[in-house]
Amino acid sequence: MNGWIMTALAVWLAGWGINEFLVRIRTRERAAASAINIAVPVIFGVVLLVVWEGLVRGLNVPAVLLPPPSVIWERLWASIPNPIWPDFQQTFLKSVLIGYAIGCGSAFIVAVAIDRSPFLKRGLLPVGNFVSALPLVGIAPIMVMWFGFDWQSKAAVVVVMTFFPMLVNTVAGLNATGQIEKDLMATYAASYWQTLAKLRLPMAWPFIFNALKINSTLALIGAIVAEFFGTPVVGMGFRISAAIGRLQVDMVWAEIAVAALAGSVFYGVIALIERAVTFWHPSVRGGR
Amino acid sequence: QDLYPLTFQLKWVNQGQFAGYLVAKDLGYYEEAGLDVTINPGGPDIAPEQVIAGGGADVITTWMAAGLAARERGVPLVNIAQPFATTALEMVCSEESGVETTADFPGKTLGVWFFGNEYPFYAWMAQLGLSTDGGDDGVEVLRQAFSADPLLQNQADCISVMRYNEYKQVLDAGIPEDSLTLFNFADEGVGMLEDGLYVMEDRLEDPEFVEAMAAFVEASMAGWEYAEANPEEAAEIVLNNDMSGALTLESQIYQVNEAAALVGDTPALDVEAYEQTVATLLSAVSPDNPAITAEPEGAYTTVVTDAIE
Amino acid sequence: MKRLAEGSFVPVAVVVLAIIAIWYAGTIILNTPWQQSVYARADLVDVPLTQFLADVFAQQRPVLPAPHQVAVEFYNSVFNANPSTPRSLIFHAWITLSATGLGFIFGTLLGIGLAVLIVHNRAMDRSLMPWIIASQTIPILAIAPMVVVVLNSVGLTGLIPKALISTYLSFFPVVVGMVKGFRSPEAIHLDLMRTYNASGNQVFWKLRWPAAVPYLFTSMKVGVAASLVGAIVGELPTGAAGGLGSRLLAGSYYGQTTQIWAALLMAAALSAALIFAIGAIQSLTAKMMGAPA
Amino acid sequence: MTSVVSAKGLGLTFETADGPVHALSDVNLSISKGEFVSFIGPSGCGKTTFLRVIADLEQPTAGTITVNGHSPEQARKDRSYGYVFQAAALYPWRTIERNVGLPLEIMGYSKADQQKRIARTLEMVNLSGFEQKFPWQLSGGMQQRASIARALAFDADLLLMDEPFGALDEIVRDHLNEQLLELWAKTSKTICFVTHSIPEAVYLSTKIVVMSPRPGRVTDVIESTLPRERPLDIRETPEFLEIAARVREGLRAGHSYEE
Amino acid sequence: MTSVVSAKGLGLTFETADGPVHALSDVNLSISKGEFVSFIGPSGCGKTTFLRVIADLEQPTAGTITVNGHSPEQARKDRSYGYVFQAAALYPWRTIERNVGLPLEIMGYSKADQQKRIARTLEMVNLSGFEQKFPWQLSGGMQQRASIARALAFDADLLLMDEPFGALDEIVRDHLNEQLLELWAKTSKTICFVTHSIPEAVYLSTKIVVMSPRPGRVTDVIESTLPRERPLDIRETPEFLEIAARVREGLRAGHSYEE
Ligand SMILES: Nc1ncnc2c1ncn2[C@@H]1O[C@H](COP(=O)(O)OP(=O)(O)OP(=O)(O)O)[C@@H](O)[C@H]1O
Ligand SMILES: Nc1ncnc2c1ncn2[C@@H]1O[C@H](COP(=O)(O)OP(=O)(O)OP(=O)(O)O)[C@@H](O)[C@H]1O
Ligand SMILES: Cc1ncc(C[n+]2csc(CCO)c2C)c(N)n1
Ligand SMILES: [Mg+2]
Ligand SMILES: [Mg+2]
Repeated sequence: MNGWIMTALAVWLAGWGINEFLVRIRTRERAAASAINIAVPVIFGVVLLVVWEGLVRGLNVPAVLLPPPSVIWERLWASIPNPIWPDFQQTFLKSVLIGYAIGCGSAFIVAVAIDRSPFLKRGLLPVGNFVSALPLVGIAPIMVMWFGFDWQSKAAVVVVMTFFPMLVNTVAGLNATGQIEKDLMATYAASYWQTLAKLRLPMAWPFIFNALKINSTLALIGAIVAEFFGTPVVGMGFRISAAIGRLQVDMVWAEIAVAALAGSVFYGVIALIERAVTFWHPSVRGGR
Repeated sequence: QDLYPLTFQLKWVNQGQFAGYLVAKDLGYYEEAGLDVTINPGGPDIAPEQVIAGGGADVITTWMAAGLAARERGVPLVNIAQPFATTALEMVCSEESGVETTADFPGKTLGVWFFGNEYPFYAWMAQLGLSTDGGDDGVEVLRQAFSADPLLQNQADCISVMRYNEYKQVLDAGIPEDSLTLFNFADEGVGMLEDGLYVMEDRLEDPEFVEAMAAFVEASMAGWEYAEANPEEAAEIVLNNDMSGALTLESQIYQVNEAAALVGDTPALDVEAYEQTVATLLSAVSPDNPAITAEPEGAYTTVVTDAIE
Repeated sequence: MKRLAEGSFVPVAVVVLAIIAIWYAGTIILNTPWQQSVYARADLVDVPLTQFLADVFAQQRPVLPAPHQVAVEFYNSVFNANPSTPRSLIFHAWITLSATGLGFIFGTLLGIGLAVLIVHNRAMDRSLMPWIIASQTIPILAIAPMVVVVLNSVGLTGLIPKALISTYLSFFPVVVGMVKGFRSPEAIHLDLMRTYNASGNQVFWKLRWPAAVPYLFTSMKVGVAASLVGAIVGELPTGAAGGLGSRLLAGSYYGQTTQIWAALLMAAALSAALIFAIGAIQSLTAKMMGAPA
Repeated sequence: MTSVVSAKGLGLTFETADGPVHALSDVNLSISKGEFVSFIGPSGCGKTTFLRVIADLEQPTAGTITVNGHSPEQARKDRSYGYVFQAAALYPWRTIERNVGLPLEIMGYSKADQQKRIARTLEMVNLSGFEQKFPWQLSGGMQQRASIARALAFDADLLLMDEPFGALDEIVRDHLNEQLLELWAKTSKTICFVTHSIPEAVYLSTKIVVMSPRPGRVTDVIESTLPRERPLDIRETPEFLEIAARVREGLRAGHSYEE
Repeated sequence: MTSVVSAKGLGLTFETADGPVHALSDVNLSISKGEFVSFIGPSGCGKTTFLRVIADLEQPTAGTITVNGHSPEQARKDRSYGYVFQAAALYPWRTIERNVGLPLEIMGYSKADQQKRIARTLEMVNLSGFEQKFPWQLSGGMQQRASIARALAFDADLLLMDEPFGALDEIVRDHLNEQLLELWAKTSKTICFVTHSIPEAVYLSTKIVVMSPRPGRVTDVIESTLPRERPLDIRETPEFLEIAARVREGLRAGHSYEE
């Protein structure tokens, strides 16, 4: 068998072995424990890349189908100033972040607004579920029609995509308060807003963060795909599509790597904020 | 006897643009020629060059600029025939844009198709000395979706159209022809050969394959001839092959007519036109437009068309 | 009467009516510029309002088609077209549905399989989870065409590539839900199993699996909607092979806005129906598993 | 003597999917200011429901009830009672101190006053030093005491307590019983107290209400003859045992094992 | 007499984020076949932990313990004990019958044998007729009885019961206490029983283990002098009250209010 594949196989087995060993270590040191928690997935990721490299080279996969990671890395590194950074600005800093903020923010406000009306809640939620089932690919060209081809239409797609998950989760969260807790507030003759601020909102945070996390990945995907339907000549989605057309597959993967990294960091930041805000929740406190 | 199996990858969805091939298949021309041809339709995001590199097709149609670019990226494509002798890519500007000549371009927004279709445009702008980064002395480029909407909705001053498709859509929308300004890429001196037939270089070492290709090209040309003579029937055939159910007979009759008019007398590549395409591409090399950077070698062959004669 | 108001029929109807009203208003606002340019070209002035409205609601290529235009298109392409031809939306819905179904089944099985691995193996838990999350930040939709091409080159064609994109999108909610579900038994329930010296298999089948069933259905609902999106996106590049995705795209190439909206409506109806079906199975299962009515 | 709670022909029927549940039926009861009333009865006899009616958390479906001479709703809005639930129902995102301070915040006490009252009531339930802990860091008994402190923090004259010591062990329970009596003597609050324990009911109350289920009704009201001063060992006196026997009798009469 | 449980210098320390918790320390105890041993002590003194160590659900960090002369792990693998948890812990998706049958399925009893044993044990805890009900359709007391039936369904000689009657009211509790004694007399099982109630401990046991917290240790072991035959009203005899007083004494000595 050829060397590349053998190496890939060996690295895979070694990585697996190391990880099995690492997770069995019981340590009292907090620092050591968190180092292990980071090392294990990193080793897994590195193994994944090495196996990819080995298989692509070993099996002589044409570079226009799937380039090896080393080539992607070179392309990525060389292209950061141009076009990756401008693309990132256009897609992530404008379309994603602005659309995400507007979508989640307005859904939150609407959720609180309809919270007082069971009638609206019963009416809006099924319709909302139906609307959120509209495939994004259908909305994107329409948004381009309405909001022009620059980032505004992409942000609009992101708004539409993030709105309903946030609405549904916030409403569910506001309803998650137990009867006793609500009764307690009733015994104090607390006002609606007092109950909202001191009881129902804190209870709703876990649900709301759930939506914020889901939306963080949805937003990125939405913005990138929306760029398939008309854009200025900048943006990660534009670059991916244009590069496929030019058979610059390494560029495609470089953009994908950036998108995955940005998405993971975005998700991670939200998850960190969640830990801080819902520190009291059993799933954060300890748990298995 | 056994039919020679061939997979043929189109660049776009089944439409009048490919009427000759669809007719040839439908009327059994390929079978008569000893071929079992599977026609795979393409789409906006299918790169036929990638498909053939992965072994998903034996022969593809693509534009010459994209074919040459792929060759430079390591997919050894060779042009074996060039059914479309003239070009149909145009740029059309609305009345509101005020564009009458190329001198009016600065400061305007132009719709361009990417995905391997952008090379002629960039060559043109290089020739005009216009930057493509926006600003007052350049043009702003909009990645146009594959439709005529940006013009109809006034999002762009000018858009790319294929003479046989989007141009008709613009007219059908009710915009009078005389209010439009039309630029033909060929007339502007940046015409590049469009739909040609390409195969992987190493396959040509196999005489049996060359023979099959010759039969294929010949049968296809017969298909085109039939389509030109019977546009209604050809349009029906196209419609029968349309899986989206979105095409209308009227538009396809128009398209078949327009497309058939592009087909030359012979499928053989006109070497002069080839050299013009290469020269135009090389004159416009830039980071935005890295079609090719050096004179291609062996990018076409006449063995197939020679075998027909 | 009181029952009606307390159910969800009346509220939903009211909301739907409100949306339709807003939609009509939007139709007028968005289609007016084009209509005016049409009048200007024809040198028409002082068009009466009724005529104007009639024209705005009957444009060939509206920016936003009026609800009744979409309804008529929907009706025609569903009921007045032979369902075995590409003119019929049923035809396209069926193609999309088969890819969705296949992808959804793959995705659910893959999701459950990964969840089992994660719950039973610490190394898998630690190494897999972050990457599963990262995997979902890859814009698979953006490279779907490439995926289709690459899969074609290894001989996978037709339904399978679309189904695999569906799988990629639908396995994620299932893994996350099932990991939660498999871990949902309380410590005391696990301890009980230990006192019986139950084997790993017994713990799984008699405790973890039934405890996870509610989570399974919840995540399947999310997963099936994702599957549908995946199938539609997978159909975009193979534009000519039929399916709601190709219908959407063809609609946009040939400027048939109304057709796009009808296809969109069908897609949403399909996903609502799928979610409803899973919900029905869920309540049936719950009843069999003794949940309070 | 003014009547703090007065119920006449009170009934409450829950409409459920399986048909109506008669949680209370024809309850007549009057509680005077300063009384300590225990409610005892088998599970499901309506003890909690009765307390909830007083607190305006349930609406009676028959009869009338007044609290401090007004409707229960008015009494609730006047914040005239403190309620201790069967479960501690502390908010997990608040420290013990902030939990006890919750009603004070809502009722708009000044920061300084809040501080003082929190310190005083936590002292009273022996939780000084745990101000900054979160509920999940405390044992069940400590949580229950915190919830009692929360009900005591503001000065309601009426205290409704639903099995507040159910989760505690006997020794702690004895201790808290003593403390509760002491508090009651000091403040002359009116207390309604639900319990499952006969000795507890007898030890604490001036009046013991025995209830029985299906439908929930009052089967016996026993006025205690014990003095108001009650050392713990009063529980070994014949007088105590006699009352306990009577309560047990009443309970057993209305009891069915299958519940 | 053979020793069923024998602990020597047993200790267990939990490592937690806030430092070590000494749940058990230097526990020496021997339990003979056929004994009924109650564990009593304030919350957090390690009663549950001790039972869990016997059941091989926790690993001691010091000392040794044998169950039936073997290690706890061996005893668990031999399925030599039945455990009744503080909460009923029934599986909500199984009917009462299938819940009681759970250990029998796992241990591979034949279908017919399962049927017989389920019927017999449900009979024993007075739940015949409720076979097809789901747990939520039963009251808390009935659920707890079902969980006892589950532990009795297979023939373990050792029964570990962690406050099985904690959630029940006094009347039901009395009834179940009687039944448990009867069962014990009939089957001569060895029973370890955790409770918070002094009368319950005295009424049931041949031996009462009094524990105290921080660290959890045994402060007193009281051998009961009551006869094995025990009618309910034995609880009013001076002998009973004397033992109860001694237990209360032991308890109070080791008690700290802060827990
Ligand atoms: N919201 C409700 N809907 C329907 N039935 C209810 C509701 N709340 C209570 N019940 C029923 O009313 C009856 C009385 O309940 P309640 O909670 O007052 O009993 P309880 O005496 O407090 O019992 P426990 O000692 O178990 O707390 C029970 O049969 C109960 O099932
Ligand atoms: N898994 C654990 N991790 C850390 N500490 C624990 C754990 N389990 C129990 N403890 C601690 O060990 C001590 C003894 O707990 P245990 O549950 O045995 O008490 P207990 O006597 O059963 O109390 P209760 O009467 O409240 O049930 C307590 O301080 C408890 O907080
Ligand atoms: C070989 C070949 N190259 C490019 C195109 C591009 N093209 C032709 S028509 C059209 C727009 C839609 O009609 C586009 C983008 C093609 N079809 N065939
Ligand atoms: Mg109650
Ligand atoms: Mg315990």
